[in-house]
Amino acid sequence: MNLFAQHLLSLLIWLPILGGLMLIVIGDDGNARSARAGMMRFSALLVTVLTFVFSTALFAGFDNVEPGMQFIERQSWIGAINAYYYLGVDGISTPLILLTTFITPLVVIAGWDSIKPRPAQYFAAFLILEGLMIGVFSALDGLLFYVFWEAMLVPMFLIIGVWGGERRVYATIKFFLYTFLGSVLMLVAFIYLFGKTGGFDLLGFMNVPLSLPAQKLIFLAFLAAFAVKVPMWPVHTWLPDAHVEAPTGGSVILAAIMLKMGGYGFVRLSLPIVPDGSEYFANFVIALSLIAVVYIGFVALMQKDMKKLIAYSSIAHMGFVTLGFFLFWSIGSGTGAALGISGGMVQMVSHGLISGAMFLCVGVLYDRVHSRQIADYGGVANTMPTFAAFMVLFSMANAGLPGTSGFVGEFMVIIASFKANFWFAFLAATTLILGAAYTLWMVKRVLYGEVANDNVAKLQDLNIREFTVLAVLAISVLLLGLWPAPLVEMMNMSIETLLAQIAQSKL
Amino acid sequence: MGMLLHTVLFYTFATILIGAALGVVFSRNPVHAIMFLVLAFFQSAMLWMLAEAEFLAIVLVLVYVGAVMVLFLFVVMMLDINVEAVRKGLDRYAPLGIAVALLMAFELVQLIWLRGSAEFGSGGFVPYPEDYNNTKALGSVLYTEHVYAFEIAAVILLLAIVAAITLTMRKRPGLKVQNIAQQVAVRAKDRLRIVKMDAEKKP
Amino acid sequence: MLNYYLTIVLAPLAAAVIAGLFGRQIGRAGSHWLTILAVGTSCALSVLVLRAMFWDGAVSENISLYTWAATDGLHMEVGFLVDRLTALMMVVVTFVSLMVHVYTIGYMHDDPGYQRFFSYISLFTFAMLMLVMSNNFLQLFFGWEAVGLVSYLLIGFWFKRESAILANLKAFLVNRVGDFGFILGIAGVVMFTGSLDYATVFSSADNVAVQTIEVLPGSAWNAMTVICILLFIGAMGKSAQAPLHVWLPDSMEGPTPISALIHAATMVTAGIFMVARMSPLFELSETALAVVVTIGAITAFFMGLLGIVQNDIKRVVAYSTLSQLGYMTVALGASAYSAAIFHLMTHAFFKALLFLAAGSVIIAMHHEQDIRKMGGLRKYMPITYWTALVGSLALIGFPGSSGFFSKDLLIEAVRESHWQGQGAVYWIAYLSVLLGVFVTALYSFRMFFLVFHGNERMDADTKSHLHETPWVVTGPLILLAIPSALIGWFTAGPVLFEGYFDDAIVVAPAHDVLAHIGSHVWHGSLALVQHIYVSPAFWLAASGTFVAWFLYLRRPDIPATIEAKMSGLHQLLVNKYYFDDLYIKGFAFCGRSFGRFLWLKGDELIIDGILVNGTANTVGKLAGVMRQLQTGYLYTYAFAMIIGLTALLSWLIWFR
Amino acid sequence: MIGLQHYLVVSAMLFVLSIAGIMLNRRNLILMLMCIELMLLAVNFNFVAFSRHLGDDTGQVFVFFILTVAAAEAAIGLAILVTLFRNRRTIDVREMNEMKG
Repeated sequence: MNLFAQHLLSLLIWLPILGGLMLIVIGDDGNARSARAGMMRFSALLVTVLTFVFSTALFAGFDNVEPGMQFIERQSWIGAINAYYYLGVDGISTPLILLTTFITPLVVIAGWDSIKPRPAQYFAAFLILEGLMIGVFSALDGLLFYVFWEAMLVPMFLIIGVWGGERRVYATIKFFLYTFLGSVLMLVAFIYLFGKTGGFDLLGFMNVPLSLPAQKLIFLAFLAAFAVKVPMWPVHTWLPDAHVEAPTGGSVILAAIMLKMGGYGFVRLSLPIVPDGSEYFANFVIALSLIAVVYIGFVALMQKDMKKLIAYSSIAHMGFVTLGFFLFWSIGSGTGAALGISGGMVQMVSHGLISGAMFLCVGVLYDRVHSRQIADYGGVANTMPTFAAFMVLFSMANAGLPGTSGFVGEFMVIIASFKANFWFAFLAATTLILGAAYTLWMVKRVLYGEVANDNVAKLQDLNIREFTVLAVLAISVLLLGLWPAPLVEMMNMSIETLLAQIAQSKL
Repeated sequence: MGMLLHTVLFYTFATILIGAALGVVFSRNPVHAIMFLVLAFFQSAMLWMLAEAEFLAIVLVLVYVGAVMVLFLFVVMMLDINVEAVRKGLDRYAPLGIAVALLMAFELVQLIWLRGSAEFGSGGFVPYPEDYNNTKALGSVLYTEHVYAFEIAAVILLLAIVAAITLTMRKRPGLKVQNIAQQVAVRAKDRLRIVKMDAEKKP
Repeated sequence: MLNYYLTIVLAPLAAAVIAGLFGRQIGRAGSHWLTILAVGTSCALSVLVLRAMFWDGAVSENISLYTWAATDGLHMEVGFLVDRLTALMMVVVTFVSLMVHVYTIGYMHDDPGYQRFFSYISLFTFAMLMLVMSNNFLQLFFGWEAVGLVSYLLIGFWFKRESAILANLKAFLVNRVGDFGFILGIAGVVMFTGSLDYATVFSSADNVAVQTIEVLPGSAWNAMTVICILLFIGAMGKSAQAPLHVWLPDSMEGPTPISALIHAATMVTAGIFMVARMSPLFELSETALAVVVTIGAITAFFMGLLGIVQNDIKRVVAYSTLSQLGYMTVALGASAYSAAIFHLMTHAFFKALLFLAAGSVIIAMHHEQDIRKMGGLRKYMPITYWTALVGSLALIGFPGSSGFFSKDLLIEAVRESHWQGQGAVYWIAYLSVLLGVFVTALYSFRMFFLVFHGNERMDADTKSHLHETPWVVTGPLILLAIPSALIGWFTAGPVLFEGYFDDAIVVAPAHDVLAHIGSHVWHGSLALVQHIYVSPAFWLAASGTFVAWFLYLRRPDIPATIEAKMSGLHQLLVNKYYFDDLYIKGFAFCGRSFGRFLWLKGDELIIDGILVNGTANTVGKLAGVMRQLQTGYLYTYAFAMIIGLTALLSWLIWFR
Repeated sequence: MIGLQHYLVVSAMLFVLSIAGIMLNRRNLILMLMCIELMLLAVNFNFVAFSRHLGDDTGQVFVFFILTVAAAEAAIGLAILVTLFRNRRTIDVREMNEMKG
């Protein structure tokens, strides 16, 4: 292992953070059109693209058959409480890191000139956010994980609160309080586990025996943190509000990556650390997931605001993730459990791409017309044919059409859930109908028909910048849909390890 | 000094002290209140004197009565306070306040007198030896053991002076003062402007 | 052969991608030449493959292309299974597609979305080929949905029309209801066999049939029955079987070429193909077969009836398609898979022909589709007239036409199946397919007579412009008319009775009605035509044609009288048995109301209003009360401090 | 014999009285300041008394410092009071409930 590989994760975390701090220090002159603001944008793009390039080394150097952690870095951090700066990735976290480094440059490009006030700070927030998110996905120390986890809220809070829409204050406070309340309980659980193990090593947490009542309480604490992030019904109501008020880039990051934190938390913490607690509550979580799929599907149907609609559809799709993760105990022996978890993971990655793309599509329209209401559009395909093509593609992906990435995860999870229980699969599969209904109904009302009003008549088709972003996403959505094998194979070994851990009772 | 005299003096001074304190609290006029306070300080000084803490007694009189109280007096007289408006009526919390104060007094006295005698004994202070010099004794520890604190106290006093001046200083808008630097740095063109114009206005 | 297969599949895809992305650059002619060339290549190679299968006796090939994903012991692969069933489907698909491509040049001549259209139909060809050539359930589902997608795009091709974009949404959603069952069926397959690969699944089918699944608590159902019914729900959606048929008539909002290609010849038959492909599974569940036959019979008869009252030329053909799909389904249910596929093939030719002929009429009539405003077109467009006649005769089963062989033998097979003691369901099915023949003849020739014979009812302006359509339109008509008329003669025997399908279709010996017919009834094509007078179907068809002639040419006043006398029945038919009302005003409305209820009452009121903001408000109010203590006055705090001090002191003195 | 307890009782009475003074004179800042001086005096009493009782002069040194700091406090307090009065024309504590000038 050379020096580069040894510190690759640190590089991925700190490069964007330092870049973001640089942007803040240098600052802009308050004029979004000035050369200085332009330089800020370019440096932000440069940093994110560099991060992405470095992250490909992670992909290239990743060993698919290694069951443990890779790219490990371990330094003493706070000696007194045995907290370490401990990083490492496996097949579960690597795809999510790649997703993060992939989405962020696109977000930077997408916000290129639609952000008017304080562009330098805007891009800085995203850069810092990127570093922190990678930190969450790679931290193997509980305290470090928690620090990244909470620190992440700050840039997001600012992104929504400063560059957001009209009701941004309500939305940010709701977002912050919801997520904060959950994660504080996670900290309590960490502290309890610290008392048991004398350290914050997540891998150590996985091996410590715990009594059933303790496991139940820890599980509930984790659930509070992750269910809010995912978000699961009924703690989902912050998401539509946050999405609606967030600027396009914020929505994209929120939907594409921050929601994945919840899912990641379940596989990284809940399942292996408290397997018996997870078993106890598995049916409860499955029930919530299925409610999310069906209930939220119906709710999404009636949304009048495009962003809200997509936000609700995100909740429904994330329901599949949690459903897949908790099928293990209903399936019992044989194949299926790993399929469910793989499916959930693939669904997370794919949802990251698709929901991001959908929010970007709405952003394209919003930049032009300054409205998110479906009723304000109609017949957009007449004036923006290229855009319409992209939007139909992403909508189809959102509806889970085979050949797009949206299908892969849903397919795996439905197959796995059928094995667990016919009715699980039955309810989960209703997404085929509901997902198509709400997405395509929106497409019908927005894209198709006669030109609805003057605003639509004046629309300009995509410019080269928007085209690039959407095209890159479209290609990745299709690629992942037609050939998900590399992604799936990357995760197989880690999921096997995970299942072995889950299967072992810790009582 | 006889024991009896000592006792008589103590009770006299203490009674006057409490009375003065009552005066401070209940007098309607701030000037009277200050005067009562001065009296209270004097009585305290006397009591300390009885306890053979001569230096502090003197300091109390000099610093407090001589400086602080005079300052109070200045301020009260300087500020034209509407005494009646300020002191009009007692607050609705007054009964509760008095009740709490009485309760507290009762408790304190009980604590000191009834419980305390068991622990402290009821004897008087051990008198100092004949050649004891209170001022000298305090001085020797003040400048050796506590010199650091002493310095800090000095700085605090300095700070208080500076702070008090800064707080109360104000710019008067109408006041005209010289700016010497500006006067020295002046140039001809600042004062004199040469205008080039036709001798006669064109029609 | 792999290179052949890859070319067959990828050529249309490549053409579609190029025409779609670079349509502006390569121009209109460029895009139609490119796509026609690609589909033509596919067609030619498909014919070669079929020849290799049929004459040269090539064995079926099962090739895996690449691993789509592999996890948890489940290998999801993409690959081709090319056997005789596939080869036949490939030829049908690519041939009809080629014809439609050529025809489109004329039909879409003035449309601004010309290149887009070619891209779509080429893409459709790719998707359909992926569907039929698949060797596993995953790829089948991919093709299944991909054809649905292209169908969605093409129905809504004229996206400015409100009716078109409603129809495509409806088509997609109704199909999704079918897919809902289909994906559950696939999940069932994986659950019981642990594989998605056809070969593995079929080889362990016997094992599945003895297992049970507890769908409702306390009732163990046969696993194979559950799986087959679920899969068949998918077929019901795609092949528009009642009650999931509602999308097909509306899909006529799309341009006519795709009505011919997608909504008559190929995509809608995917369900039939799928069930035939799954014959090793369906054979193991008689319950599932009974369900199939019931649904098919209902569709065949009742959808035919609707054709009689339709006045839109394309909708008449659409209902006839529904009815014919019902016939195929009945055949599937009767275990006469070969008969179903055979009918599928002949139907693909003559129904595509009918649609294209209808399209030709529509072009001539300047996009007027109401048959009440036509009439007497025979002399203006002779080629269209004769080809439409061929198509109609094939549809009603005129002796010697392709439809005759397929439909007559199909009906025969259904009759055999009930004679073999398969229960009352098959009796009813037999009756309905038999009566369906009369209905088919009636509506086919009603339309034919109203369009080509009788008074010229169009307005003068249209009339002055009437002329035969250009060769790109009539050419495909003629090319499709040839197989419509003749293909039955020399394919009926091999396909149905001489084991053409070999191992591609598996029929349990007890169910094998075709074998019975083959050994007892079949004496060659000519013999069948010669003994036509013993077939009740023939007489029914003839009487249907006669009634149509009598009612619509001889005495055009009678239909109105009947209409008035039987207004109840007529209303029922005009309103399509109120299925649309049930779905739109019933399900869709309830769904939206339910959604609104959950949103406003569940999310906004209970979760957000009471739980979230309610908590926040409660905290706020409590804080408001507590704030009274924080007066901001120093003395309040001093007072509080002193009270605390006193309390502490009291505790110290009295309670310790 | 006059001893520690006598002094402590005097001190306690002073202290309680000064508290009562703060309570009762809640409207007059200057009287509150005076009461605080009185309170400090009570504290100093304790120091002196204990210093004598224990025979340790450090207590008296402490009183010395307290006097110093109290003087400083009085100076600054009065300065603030003067400024306040200048800006608001009142020294009513009840009207001083804003943190901004």
